[in-house]
Order: sequence, then structure tokens, then C-alpha cells
Amino acid sequence: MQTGYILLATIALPLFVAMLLVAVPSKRADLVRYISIATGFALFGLSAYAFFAYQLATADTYQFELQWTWIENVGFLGKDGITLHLGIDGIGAPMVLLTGIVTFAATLISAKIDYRNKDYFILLFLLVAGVFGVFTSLDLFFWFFFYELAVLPMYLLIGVWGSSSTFATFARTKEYSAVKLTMVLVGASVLIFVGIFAVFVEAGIGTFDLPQLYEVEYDENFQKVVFPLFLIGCGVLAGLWPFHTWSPDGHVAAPTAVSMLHAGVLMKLGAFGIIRLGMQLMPEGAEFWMPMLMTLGVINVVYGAISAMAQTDFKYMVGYSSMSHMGYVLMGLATMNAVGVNGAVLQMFSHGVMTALMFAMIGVLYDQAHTREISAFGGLVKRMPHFVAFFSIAGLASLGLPGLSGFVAEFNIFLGTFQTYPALGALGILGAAITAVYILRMMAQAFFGEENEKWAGLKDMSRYEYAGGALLLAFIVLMGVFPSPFVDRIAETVLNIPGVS
Amino acid sequence: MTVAQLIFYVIAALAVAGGLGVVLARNTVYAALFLILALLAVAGIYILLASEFLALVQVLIYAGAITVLLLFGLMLTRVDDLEESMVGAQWPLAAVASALLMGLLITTVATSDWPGDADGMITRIPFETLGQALFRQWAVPFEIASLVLLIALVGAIVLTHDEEGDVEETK
Amino acid sequence: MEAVSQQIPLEHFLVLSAILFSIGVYGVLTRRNAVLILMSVELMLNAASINMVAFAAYASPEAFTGIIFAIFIITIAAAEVGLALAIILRIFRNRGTANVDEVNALKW
Amino acid sequence: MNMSDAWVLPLLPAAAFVVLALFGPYLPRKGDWLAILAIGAVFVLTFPIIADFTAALALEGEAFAGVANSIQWMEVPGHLELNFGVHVDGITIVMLVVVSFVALMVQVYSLGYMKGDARYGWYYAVISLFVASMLALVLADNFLLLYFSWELVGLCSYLLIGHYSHLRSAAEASKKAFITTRLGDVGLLIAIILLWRETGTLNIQDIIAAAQAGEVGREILTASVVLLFLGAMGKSAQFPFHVWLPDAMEGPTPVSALIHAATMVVAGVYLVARMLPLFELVAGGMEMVLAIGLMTTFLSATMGLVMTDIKRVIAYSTLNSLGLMFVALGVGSPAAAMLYLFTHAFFKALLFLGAGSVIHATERQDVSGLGGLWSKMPLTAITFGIGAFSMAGLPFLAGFWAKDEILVALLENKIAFAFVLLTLPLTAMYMMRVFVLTFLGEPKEPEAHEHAHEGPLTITVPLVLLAVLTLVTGFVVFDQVGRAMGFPGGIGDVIYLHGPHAFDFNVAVTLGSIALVATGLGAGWYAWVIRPELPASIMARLQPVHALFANEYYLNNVYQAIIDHVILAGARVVAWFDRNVVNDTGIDGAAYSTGFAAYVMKFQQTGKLPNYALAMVIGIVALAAVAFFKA
Repeated sequence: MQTGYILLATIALPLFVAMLLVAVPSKRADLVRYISIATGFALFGLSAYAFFAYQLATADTYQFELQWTWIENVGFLGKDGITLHLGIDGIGAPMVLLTGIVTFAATLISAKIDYRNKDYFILLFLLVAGVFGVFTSLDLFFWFFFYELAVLPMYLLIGVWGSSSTFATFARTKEYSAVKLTMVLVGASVLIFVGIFAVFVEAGIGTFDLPQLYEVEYDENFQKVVFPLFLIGCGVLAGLWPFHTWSPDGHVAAPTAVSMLHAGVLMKLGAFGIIRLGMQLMPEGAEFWMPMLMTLGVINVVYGAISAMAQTDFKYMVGYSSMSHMGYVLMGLATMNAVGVNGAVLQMFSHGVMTALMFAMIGVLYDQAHTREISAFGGLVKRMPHFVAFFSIAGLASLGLPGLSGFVAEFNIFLGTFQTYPALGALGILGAAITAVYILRMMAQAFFGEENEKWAGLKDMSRYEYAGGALLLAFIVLMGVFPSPFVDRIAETVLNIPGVS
Repeated sequence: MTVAQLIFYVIAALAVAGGLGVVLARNTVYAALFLILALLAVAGIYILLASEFLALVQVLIYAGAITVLLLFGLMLTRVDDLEESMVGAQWPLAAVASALLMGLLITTVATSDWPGDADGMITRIPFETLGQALFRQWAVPFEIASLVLLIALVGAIVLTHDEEGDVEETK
Repeated sequence: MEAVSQQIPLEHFLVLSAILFSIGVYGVLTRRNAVLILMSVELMLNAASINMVAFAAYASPEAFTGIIFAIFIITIAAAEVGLALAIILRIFRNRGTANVDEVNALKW
Repeated sequence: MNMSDAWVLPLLPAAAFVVLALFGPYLPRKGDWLAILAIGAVFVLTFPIIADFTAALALEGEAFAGVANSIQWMEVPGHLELNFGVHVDGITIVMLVVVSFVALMVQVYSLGYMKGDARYGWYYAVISLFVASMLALVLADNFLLLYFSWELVGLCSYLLIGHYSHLRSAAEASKKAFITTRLGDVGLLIAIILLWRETGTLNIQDIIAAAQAGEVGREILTASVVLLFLGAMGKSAQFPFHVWLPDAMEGPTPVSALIHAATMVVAGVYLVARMLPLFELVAGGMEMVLAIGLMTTFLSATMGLVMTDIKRVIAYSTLNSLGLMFVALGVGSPAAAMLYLFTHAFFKALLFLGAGSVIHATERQDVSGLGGLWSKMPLTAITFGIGAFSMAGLPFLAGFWAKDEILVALLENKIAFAFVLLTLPLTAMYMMRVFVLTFLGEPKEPEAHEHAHEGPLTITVPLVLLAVLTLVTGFVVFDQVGRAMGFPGGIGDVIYLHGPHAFDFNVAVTLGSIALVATGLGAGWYAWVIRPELPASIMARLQPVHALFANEYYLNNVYQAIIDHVILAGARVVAWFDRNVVNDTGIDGAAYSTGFAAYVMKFQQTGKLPNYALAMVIGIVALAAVAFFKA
């Protein structure tokens, strides 16, 4: 059974729970916890349903559609002016699933939050509602609304529940990181905003409804001018070089679950935006600008990987690694061919689960040891074997080990890239090799070798952390071994994107 | 040139002279007196426009009440009539801007097409009609205006009323 | 209502209004004493009133909205002067001057 | 069990891995029996496949090109279809036998050797995955599965080399192995993708056919072949990627046996042998393989001469052998290479398991702490000796036949031939040396000697089995033996299907090589038995040379310096750049410049009413003027 109410529920449920939590007395921390985890599970269930009930036979249309008129035939708005139009295609479906997975894992991981956990979960659910909204909205107005809704709670989540760090040569306060993250993202969204109105005016049909806007043929020069607005505006959220620094600093300051959502789904919003607003709206603009995106993507990959190699802090390392891997997504999109774009979407999913897992594991360690300095650890495998196993598998996935999700995605991206830009593709593969260097260096240093007596008191993961990690892990392996359910959904839709050869 | 025109030019000259006096006079009290002149001249203009009621109101309220109020203001603020304190440093710029504004306005007036241009016919409005209109058609704005006056009254009292401790600061 | 011929074109009034208005603007911009600024504002208000009344007389005598407007302008002017003087008095008491150049608490 | 059912083979140990990894701790004996059962089943199932293969070969003769069977893995309709499939032909058969048998031996051996290990269950799980990946690698009919399993082989060797995770050295060695091979894999992956780009398929046979039909551009083909070889060099530890292999001795000894004999390092040889038609198409391709092989074999022989760790000596002997295999491939004789691989698997496994037996008994692995073990461990000594002399090339042992085949193949190429001849006595000498220092002479550490004893049956039985095989496998070069073993036309026909390749037996070459080997062995005997003080004095006199060999030509130091001073330093520069230039100057700079602009612009806020009024009037005038002049 397909009904748009499923998608509506993914947005409405977190909003409702956020309101419900307002009514819960803040003294009842456990009640807040249970409600939140139950909600996380419900969202996971809804998103999994949406993913698996997606019909491959009708892949050329949006599914789970729902359209509620909000404003129409007023002023400059014509029919269907602004509608709450929900629906997913084969790209939206895995993204919704990803959000469900990461949200559930994040609520599980957040069970250990003690300080004002009610307020924390309220903000977390607002953010989640925004993310679901972006992945399901087919209306530019609501798309942007949810986009901002997803970004803004980060400010408080990092500013209040984050942590400040002092490093050898510099310091990063959580306030600095929160402000930077919000300012950069909001600044970028101004570009998107301008682009949205440019499209609205140029189309001249008085509607913000995306499927209708897709039908319009835009002037080629218009496309060339407006496409970069979407590309940069959304790209910043995807960690596009050189606007990426909000991301590692944001990770370092953010609490664990926020890092998971940040890297797991928030950065995907950017890449998703490039597809939804950029490539689907203006294929000719995309074709014109894609070489630049390809170049930037490769810079992201190599630069991010090299930077990650020099980091001494777990979160910085994974933060830069995350930027590096988002570079693969950008590369894949820039290929403009079916295989590459397919790989990019796969990588969005893969990166989401594996980076979320890495941040979850860093949280496990940091909450006990209160340091994230890689060299401070050694021989953790003795005390925390499951932790090491989980972290290692996430790391191996990120270096593209076959059998885990990263390989499927990167292989597709490389195949796609080589069709158009062999030299840049080779650089991308080199980036994967560098990834191996820093991941393995980190593992050798922190997990293996002589046990550092100082950390003899560390415990392995708690039940909640174990459950959250296992969920993410399951999908890393599932996609690595059996990618067809993902590829089947993505490929059909990718082939329908105009301009993708 | 008809008599009416002649009267107009005289009154207009008086109004302009009064206005110039207001903005140029070195003595504040003189400036106030020039204001009275200008306002009276404007009342004359109203008569020329066949609006006797308005002219009456102008003389009573403007030339009478408001100017007196302003004179009180001048008195209470004890301004020393030092020359340098009368005119601000930006007067040349202000003059240019004002001149430009005037030029622009006059050009606009001169280049536009106006109704009633040809014959200069105007209509006299009787007091009664005016009163009817004011208290029927415009009753609500009229009440609101009275409310505004009331609020202004209360506001003025509150503002000028000395609270404890205020007096200390005035020295 | 009776028609009268004054043989004065509408432009004359408008030009007078423009001149008075500009003089008022000049006064507002150059005077340093707050009360004198207020006087210049009165000039501007009167210029506007002339405009209104002239249009009422020439353009739409049957509605005479302009005259009504002028009445309201005078009303509001009265209220405005009362309030403005109260404010000036307050400032004068607090800061010992009515010179607007010296009242610059909003300076950077 | 037909050839097309061969896909079952890797799945058995893979299933064992899944069960062991998830439920291992809850199984009796941590599930070691399950792993052995799985690999045993694979070994047994190999025989029906061989039977099916020989039947097909007999039926179709030379035209037989193997059997393939595949399933779809994922598909982008119209653009990309990725399949998992198996392909069985002669090389595969040989590899299957080698892998399954050696793995079985190693697993049985580990029952005794690894007993009491803290992560016993995990060890069996990983070794199962290792075998599964290697089986998949040799069965793969396409590059996707090949790369897939290629990487998993690398992962498993990483996990196994680092098995003693509490040792810093093991952690570093495993890291080094993975990263070094991974660098080669970059080349392999690029090559695969380039070939896919040109031919639109990942199927190995199709790619070879397309290349032979000239459908692949020459530059692309050349690049692919070079990059492909890079992957093989990394995996097979060819110079200059060889540095990881000696360090890999940090792993448990049975793992070393598995890595060296059957799984990890021979994958590179297998890959080059499989893709040899491509190498032949490229100008200089074969020469490249030959040069690298010669370099590796010669350098490793010199290094093996001075190593004092028994496992390291054997590790260098592996490099030596791998080099020889590449030499054979380089002159276009995959049959000789595969024969060497086949025999090498047995005697190298034997050597490592023998060494393991010594280590198990004495808990020492440096020859300075061993010696005189002959009396305590005769069985180990004899079997180890068989392995060592086979490696050295003593006549009628397995290594002898294979090595002579390579020499015969080399006859055309005088320089290569001379080079290989030069290494022969060196190899013989250091094999003699390690044997003498371990088993003969006086015990250097009596304490260790005293406690030494033969291992349990799980250790000795594999030794004996492998020793027997080492004695006999060489005879497959004779057609009759080959047929008796089920290979019609001898193993040469099986391996090389482009035409019958009966093994030649060149008497002159054989006599010459026997003479050289004898010289080497004699020199070794003289130096370490008759005049034991001689090596030390030579070493002292040739100090720089010895240091050069002992430090592995300082390549490790060079690499370390490059890593420390170029790569990591460069990374730190990039990180500094990112923090200080991109972030603090770029992003924060934008924020600061906004602040500065605000600072500058605040001065227009004079706080004076007339100024504001003037600005307003000017604005109004300007706007009005615009409106006026526009109208």
C-alpha cells in the first residue's frame, strides 16, 4: 500500500514528539529517553516501509505522493502556488531510509545524554523533521523551509551540548564552531533562496511545485547563471572545498548524535539538493558547470584525505575523512552519466551509515576517556573488542573494502568518472589509498599494540550503543554484499534525470 | 494681470518672505515672528482658494496657538542667540539639496498638465457642507484625531512632569 | 456651492507650495535649535496644506477631500508641536541644551 | 559436482567465517572444527571438479577454454552490469588444489600450534575467510570478483599478520602490509576500470579476446598492463614493494605458511599468468615482468644470506621464488611459472610449518638462540631439511624440476639466464645456512634446547604429508606422472592451453644447475659447519656490504624517510594550510572583513539629527529625479 501519509508521518511524527516532549516534565529524564527511542524506532520503521514498498515497476513517477494546497491563486501565485507536495523517487527512497536508520541510531546513542535531555531531544527531532522534509518535498518553498529547519537546530545543539577543545596550536570553542556552522550554511542557503526565486520568476507559471517546474524549458543562459547558485549553495552543505571548514570544526564541537546526523544525513541534503534543484531543473546549466564540480570534487577527495592524514584528533580525522568522501559524491554527480550518478547516490547512503557509525564509536570512547587524541590510546582491542570491531569495520568501509558499502559506491563512481575524466578518476582512486593510510594508522595506533595502562578502566559499549552501532553496521554490510535493492531503485530514477547519459 | 492675481503675488511674496525669515533670521524670536507672518500669508492663500473656514482655523490655531506655544518653547529652552549656534555646518550642502528639491518640484509642476488650468474656475464650499462632511462622512477619522490630540496632551504632560531625581541632573 | 473665477492658474499655488516646502527643508537641515527646526517643519506642513487645498479647489471640488485633509493636518500639527516641545523640554532638562548637534547619544 | 558448480567452493569457508564471527564464542572448541570441516569439504569437492575438467579436456582437447557460470550482482540498466561468476580452466584447477590442500594442512597444524591462543576462535574465522577469498580469486571469471576477493585477501592477511594484537610490532607490520599492497591495488583498480572503459565488460576472457582483436587502444592497453602489474607487484611483494613481506613474519607461523605458499603472495603470480596475453600484446610488457622478477630474485637472495631470524630467511626465500616465477612469466612461460608455484606451495608450506614447529618447541626464532635441534626434533629436522633442499634445488626434489623448467625457458635470454644462475648458489647457500644453524652444531641456548620436543600429531602429520608431497610432486613434469595424477598430457597441457607444452629436459642445463647448487650447498656446509668462524670474519671484513644486506638495502629507511619527511610533512602542511589559510583567513576572514566593514561604516552614524535628515533629503531628491527623468 502506498500512501503519502507515510511520508507525512515521517515529518509530522518528530514534530509531534517535539511538542509532546515539551509537555513532559524535565525531571522525568528516563521517560524522555524512552519516548525518544520509541520515536526513533517508529521513524526507522516508517522509512524502511517507504523504502521497501517503493514500486520498481512504476519508477518513472513519484511515489507516496501527497499534495495539500497551502496558498494558491493569490498575488503572483497561480494554481498550485505553494503546496505541501510530498513524494519520493528512487533517489529519495534510500535517503529516507538512511535518515530513518541514522535517526534511530542517534536516539539510541543519545540515551546517555543527561544534561537537559528533554531540550536536546526536542531540538534533535526538529532537525530530523527538517531532514525528512527535504528528502520528501516536491515543492520548492517547503523544500527550502525544511532545509532551514534542518540546519538551525544544529546551532543550539552544538552550542549547548557540544564540547570545546584545546589543541597544541589552536583552540576551538563550541560557540565558535556553532556560529561558524550556522553562518556558513545559512549564508549558502541565501544562494539557494535567490536561485529558487529566479527559477520561479523565469518559469512564470506561478507555482513552486517542482514536477511542474521540471516541465519548463529554461533558457540556456539563464541555466548557466542560476545553476551555480544551487551548486555552491547546496555544495557548501555537502562540504564543497573551499567552504568545508565548518564541517570538521562542527564535528569536533558537536555531541555524538549530532555529529552522526550532521555527517550522516545533513551533508547529504546538499548533494540531494544538487540533484533535485540543480541537475533536474537545469540540465544544460549542469552540463556547463560539471567540469568545475568534478575538479572541486577531486580536490575534496585528495585534499580531505591528506588533511585527515595529519590529524591527531579522532573527530578531526573522521571529519576530514567525511569531507573527502563527500568529494566522491560530488565526483559522481559531476560525471553526468548513469553509472557515476548512481554511484554518487550509493555513496550518499554508504557514507551516511559508515560515518555515523564512526562518530558513534568515537562517542563511546570520548564519553569515557574525555580525550580524542589518537596517540593517547593504545591496545584498546583488549578492553573493548566490540568497539574496535565496529570502528574497524566502519573504517574499512570508508577505505573501500569490497563486501562493505563503500566499495559498491566508489566502484560505480570510479567507473563513471573514468568514462569522462580518466586522470581525475585516477586521483580519486589515489584518494582511496590515502584513506587506507590514515584509517590504518589510526587503528594501529589506538586499537592495537601494547595496552596503555591508563585506559585499563575503559568499558566496552553499552547496550544502547551496541544496538545503535549494530543497526548501522548491518546496513553497511547489507549494501556491501547485496546492493541490488539500492541500485534498482536509484538506477531507474537516475536514468530519468535529464542530461544524464 | 487681474486684481486677484495681484493679490496672490503679494500674499505669496509675503509667505515666501516669512518663510525665508524663519530659516534665516539670526534671532530666534524674530524667526518666530516671521513664522507668524508666513502663516498669516498662507491663511490669505486659503481665502484666495475660497476656503474661508480653513483660513480662520489657520489664523486661530496656527498663527495664534501654535506660534505662542513655540515662543514658550523658545523661552523655556533659554537659547543664547550666538551666531555660530544658529546655523549648522552643513548649510551649503543643505542649500544645494533644497534648491535641487525646489527646482525638481517646480519643473514637475511646470511640465505637468493640471485640471482647471484654463479658466481658473474654483468652487466655494459653504461652511455647512463642510461641517456636514466632517461630522458624517469623516466622523471616524475625526474621532481618531481627537484621540490623537488627547494622547498628545497626556504624553506632553507625562514627558514634562518632573519625577524625583530628575531635577538633580538638570544642572 | 457656487463657482468663482479667480483667474489664477493652479500652477501658481503649486509653485508657491514648492518654494515654501523647500525653504522649510532648508530650515530643518540647517537650524541647530530644535524649536527652530520645529518651526521649519510647520512651514513644510503649511506648504503641503496649500497643495491639498489647491487641488481640492481646482480638481475635485465636489469631494473637497483636500480641505478635510488640511483640517486634519492642522490638528495633527497641533498635537505634534505639543509633543515635540515636551520632548525638547525633556531633552533640555536632561542635557542642558536644545541644540540638536549636541544631542548625539546615538553616535558610534 | 561439475565445473560450473565451482561457486560452491568459496561459499563453504565463507559460511564458516560468518558462523564463526557471529557465534564463534558460543560454539564448542570455539568452532575450529567447523573451519576445518569447511576447508576439508572444499578439498574433497575439488576432486570431482578435476574429474569433470579432465573429462571435458579429453572430449574437447585444445579447444577447451574453460567453463563459466555467473549471476548478476547489480545492474544499471543499459549502462553497467556487474556479475559474480566463476570460470574453471587449467590454471584454476592447479590453484584450487594448491589452495585447498595447503589451507587444510595449515588449519590442522594450527590446532596444535595456536592452542591456548586468546583469540583462537577469531583466528579460525579469519583463516576461513582468507581461504574463501583466495578460492574466489582464482575462480573469478571477471575483474569485479577478482578485485573483490583480491582486497579481501589483503584484509585477511592484515588481520592475521596483526593477530598478536598486543605487540606494537605486529600492529605496525600488518599496517605496512595492507598499505603497501593497497598502493599496488590502486594500479589494479585503475587498470580494471580502464579496460572496462575500453571494452565495456569486466569479464576477463572477453577482455583478453577484445584486446587480442585490437579493440583496445594501444596507450590504454599499455597503461592498463603496467598498472595491472603494479597490483601484482604489491600483492606478490616484488621489488620495490617487497618490504612488507619480511615484516609480515610478525603473524603466527601457520599464517606465514598460508600467505607465502598458497594465498596472498601467489595471487600476483596468478594474476599475471592469467593476464599474460595482455602483457604479450604490449611492447615491453614482458620485459618489465622479467626485469622486476630478476631484480627481486637476486636482491632477496643476497638479503636471505644474512638474516638471522629463521622466519625471515624463509620469507626472503619466498621473495626469491616469487621472483623466479615472474622471471618465467616474463619470458612467456606460464607453464614453468605455474609448475614452480605448484611445487613451491608444498615445500614453502613445509618450511614454514617446520620453522613453526621449532618456534613452538623453543619459543625462539632467531638462529642465534637455536642449534643442535636434530637430536631433539628429528622429524622436524628431516622434513625441514627436505623443504630447504627443495628450495635450494637439490636434484629430484620438487623445487629442482620446477627450477630447471624455468632455466630451460630462459635459454633464449642470456642475461636473464646468467642472472638466475648467479642466484642459484646463493639460494642454496643460505638454505644450507639456516638448516645448519638451526638443527646442527652445538645448542647456543641450552635452556631452550632442553625444553625442545616434537609437537603433537596435529603438527607433525601435516609436516610429514607436505614432505612426502615435496618429494614427489616434481615428477608431474613427466607426462606419465601427470596423466597418472589426472592431467592428460602432463601438467603442461593443463596449464597452458594455447598449445601443448611438453616439459623439456635439457641435460646441459640440468647438469649445470646441479653443479651450481652443489657449489652453493658445499660453500654453505664449509662456512657454517667446517669453519664456523669464517662467516663472522667475512662479515667483519665486508661490513658495509653486510650492513647493506641486513638492512634490506636501506629501502625501509628510505620509505620511512619519505613517509615521515614527505608524505606526513606534506599532510601537515596541507592541514596547516587548511586551518590557517582556508579557515582562519578565508572563512573567518570573511567574517572579520564584515566586522571591519561595519567598523568603517559606523562612522557615518554621527548621531546628529541634521546629518540624517540631509541624507534623507538627498535620497529623496535623487529618487524623485530618477522618477522624473524616467517619466
